[in-house]
Amino acid sequence: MKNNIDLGVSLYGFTQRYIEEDGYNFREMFEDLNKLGIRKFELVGAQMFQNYPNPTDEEINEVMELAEQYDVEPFSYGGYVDFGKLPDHRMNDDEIMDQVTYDLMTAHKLGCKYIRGFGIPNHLYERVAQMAEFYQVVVAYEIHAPQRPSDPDIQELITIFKKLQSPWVGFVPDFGCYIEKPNELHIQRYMGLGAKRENLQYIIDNRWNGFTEEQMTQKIEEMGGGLAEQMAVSEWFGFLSFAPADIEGFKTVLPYSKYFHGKFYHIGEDCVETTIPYEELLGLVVESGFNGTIMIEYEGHSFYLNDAVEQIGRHITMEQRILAD
Amino acid sequence: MKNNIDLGVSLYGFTQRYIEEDGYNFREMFEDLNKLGIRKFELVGAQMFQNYPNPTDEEINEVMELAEQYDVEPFSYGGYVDFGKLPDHRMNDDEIMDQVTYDLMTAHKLGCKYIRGFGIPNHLYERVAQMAEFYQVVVAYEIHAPQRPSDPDIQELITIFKKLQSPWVGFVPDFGCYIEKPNELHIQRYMGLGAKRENLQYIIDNRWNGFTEEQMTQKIEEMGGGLAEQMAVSEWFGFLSFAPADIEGFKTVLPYSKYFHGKFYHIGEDCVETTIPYEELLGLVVESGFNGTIMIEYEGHSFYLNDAVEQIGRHITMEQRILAD
Amino acid sequence: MPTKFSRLGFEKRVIRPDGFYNILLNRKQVGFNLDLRINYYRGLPLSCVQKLEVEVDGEKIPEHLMQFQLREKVFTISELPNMYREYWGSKTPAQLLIYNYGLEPGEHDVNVTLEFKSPYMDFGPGEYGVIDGSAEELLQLGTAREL
Amino acid sequence: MPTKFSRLGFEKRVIRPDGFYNILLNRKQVGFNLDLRINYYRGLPLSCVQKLEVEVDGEKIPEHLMQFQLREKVFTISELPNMYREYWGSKTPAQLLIYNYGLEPGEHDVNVTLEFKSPYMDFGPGEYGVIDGSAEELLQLGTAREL
Ligand SMILES: [Mn+2]
Ligand SMILES: [Mn+2]
Repeated sequence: MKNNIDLGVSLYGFTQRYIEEDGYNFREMFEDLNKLGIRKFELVGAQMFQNYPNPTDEEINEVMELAEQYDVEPFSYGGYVDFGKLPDHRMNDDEIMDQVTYDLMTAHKLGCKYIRGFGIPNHLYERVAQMAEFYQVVVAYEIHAPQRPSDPDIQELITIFKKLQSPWVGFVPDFGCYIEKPNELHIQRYMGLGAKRENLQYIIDNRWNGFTEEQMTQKIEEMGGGLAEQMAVSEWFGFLSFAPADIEGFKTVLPYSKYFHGKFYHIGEDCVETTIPYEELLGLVVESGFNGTIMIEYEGHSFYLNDAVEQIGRHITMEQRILAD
Repeated sequence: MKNNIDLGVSLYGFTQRYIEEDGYNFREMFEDLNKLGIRKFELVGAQMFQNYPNPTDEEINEVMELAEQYDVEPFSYGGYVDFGKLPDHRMNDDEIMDQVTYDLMTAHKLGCKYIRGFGIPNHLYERVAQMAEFYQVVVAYEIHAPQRPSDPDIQELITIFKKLQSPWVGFVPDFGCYIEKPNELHIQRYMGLGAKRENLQYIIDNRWNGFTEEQMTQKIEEMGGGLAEQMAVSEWFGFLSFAPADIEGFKTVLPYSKYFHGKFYHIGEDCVETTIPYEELLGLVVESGFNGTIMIEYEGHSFYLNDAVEQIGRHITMEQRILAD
Repeated sequence: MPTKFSRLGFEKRVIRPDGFYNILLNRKQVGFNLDLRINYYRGLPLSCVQKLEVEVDGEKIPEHLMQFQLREKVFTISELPNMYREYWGSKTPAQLLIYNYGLEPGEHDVNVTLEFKSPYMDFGPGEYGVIDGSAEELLQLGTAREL
Repeated sequence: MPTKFSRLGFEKRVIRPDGFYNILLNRKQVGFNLDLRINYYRGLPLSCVQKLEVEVDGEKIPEHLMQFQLREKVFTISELPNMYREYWGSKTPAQLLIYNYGLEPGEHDVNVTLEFKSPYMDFGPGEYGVIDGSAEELLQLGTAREL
């Protein structure tokens, strides 16, 4: 590649086997990283530590020893703030800071340079920056669908980052924000549940033609759609939303982007991504002068096809082709 | 001995070294049991397990392995119901039953045949009896100073035990209920704090001559007593109370007594106990046909003299002499 | 808006024959054990458990007969909502101990209702996403084990 | 009536020089550590901690700079009253992590106010015995350690 961008893989992509198979653990995931020729990985604490947010020394040591054995490297730590876990109230600022500190402690023990932040309100990033500096781990706010970088709260965070001038906070943009149309597998899933392709195509074509979710639900009913089409409307107006990519917004977050989540759901044998404009997005990343890592985040486990290694392999081929141009 | 009564030692008697010295643990306590020629011991879970009420397997295994190595036997488990530990309310019946079950689980794992019960209300003994039968461990209510066996709630419990006819519940009378006068070491402690011996003697002689605590405090002030005498009144009317032994009450609990706590505070070189009528009490125990164990419970660690092995040794000599007669 | 209720496709993990057996104490049958796993992509603070009910062959187990064991700690069902510092990991089976004197040998219809709140999906004050981790299986009772 | 406040004679255990040192993160000094032990004959549920304050050389440490670590779990001071299923064992030191950029080398006057309720000594509804586990020592700051 002509640039200083490399690829990592989030272990989150191995969710299906990790959850379904008792015997598929860190060793097996690291073997899969070796197969893929990937060294850097992200680990989601809430998923893979059995004692979150304070994993035991035994858990940490297991990861470290196996990582050394398989020559792979904990690069980023997927953090959470489980702000709703208390029995009687939503976490207050001090309680949230405490959760952030736990993740910093763990990232520090793992040798991760980055945390994927989640659930940290904007006004706490000043306190976060200080704690992050103590631990020498960058806390990066994940911009995740259905958010878009042009959203006011993201723009507000840019202002905060400008003011703070701290190298210890920033963004991790997730490419899932730029899905422009549903994946064919999603369409087939709704068809499997009884939806008609022409109805689904109608929803897709008219998603951004001024319909509210309620109006579209009604329209599709009039067209003879049933429960399967209603589900499609609900998901495509919700957490599986798609839209023309917010490219201008993407440009504004690039100066504060610490690494990227190379999210994808499915890629064909031809290794061409058809739903997210990777060529354009990666072009802008290179243009911005970014030196760092795209952390590939496969989310197709939601189709239960048990094809993570194959899919991630195809995606790597695609990214390498784009970045080599 | 002419009877089927043997002696055990509660590890609680080793409290001072256990708490003060990092290196004094189960191994060292079992060595001390060996020195004393004692096999059976009681273990207070809240004191000696670092994860109470659910000790880890590691903690249980450590006790079991060392017990085998030193040829000593976990005989009884000192339980608690920490009914005040919840942030917002006193434990209800179900919560108390749960605590009792934890102690039963632990006693079962240790191979203890008895639990010293504490904090279990009378009306729960029917449920306790069922759970105790499941675990095949007897739960024995400890009759402890300042209670006396003639107290109405103890007499009520006798009625309940009569009705239940269960071999899985009963009493463990603590001989500390029968202290008839303060120990000389207590007297000296107050003198060390500035009390006059004649004032202390006045309190002792008149403890049961109709004075309330308030009246005695006033009287002793009139006699020129200060803070040290006030402390003596407070303690002697409270948890270091003494009184003519409730021998008639003691007889009523004997048929339901599963084992005994051979409580003592201090014994001289002559191995004669001067504050508790051991001869009379043990005579009644033998007379009742009791076959079982007196669990010696040294409490003199409250004087911080670090003399547990010597003191327990003297007490053993005394009990053996009485029981041999 | 995303739907407030979600249900993932790992329901075969929730209850399994290898975690279903009578429990003995000193060789006497006192109840049965049912291992429970989470049907989700990550683990959850134990306080997220909002509902946990078990029916065997159509008969509901009374709550006071159940103990919930996670690693080496044992809980009542009703105290689970307070246990926000205990973590039910994605690969960690919890044990449900049910003191009902045990079950007959053979096959049983085991129906577990298990609902969690998602601790990070909020839908307004005090309202969180709900994960349906329920499962129903015909399970063969395994060999009894000492507790 | 027994006195409601009690204090045992093991106060020399509460704070010790071997548990008093600056903490480093990547060789930068971020705070100091103070080990704490219980002055009591038994351990206590962590929820029994009613008051925990630290003064060093007469200056009080703000609560939000402190983390309380027991074995592998870390707590805020204010959440301790909820932690009734965490046990502070009689022999288990807890670590107080204090993010104040550390202390000067040498001797310091360390004053810990530590009060517990006794979970089994009741003096009426909601009123429990209080154990005073406070301690004050002149302690020599040990060698700094990586956290
Ligand atoms: Mn992502
Ligand atoms: Mn006793």
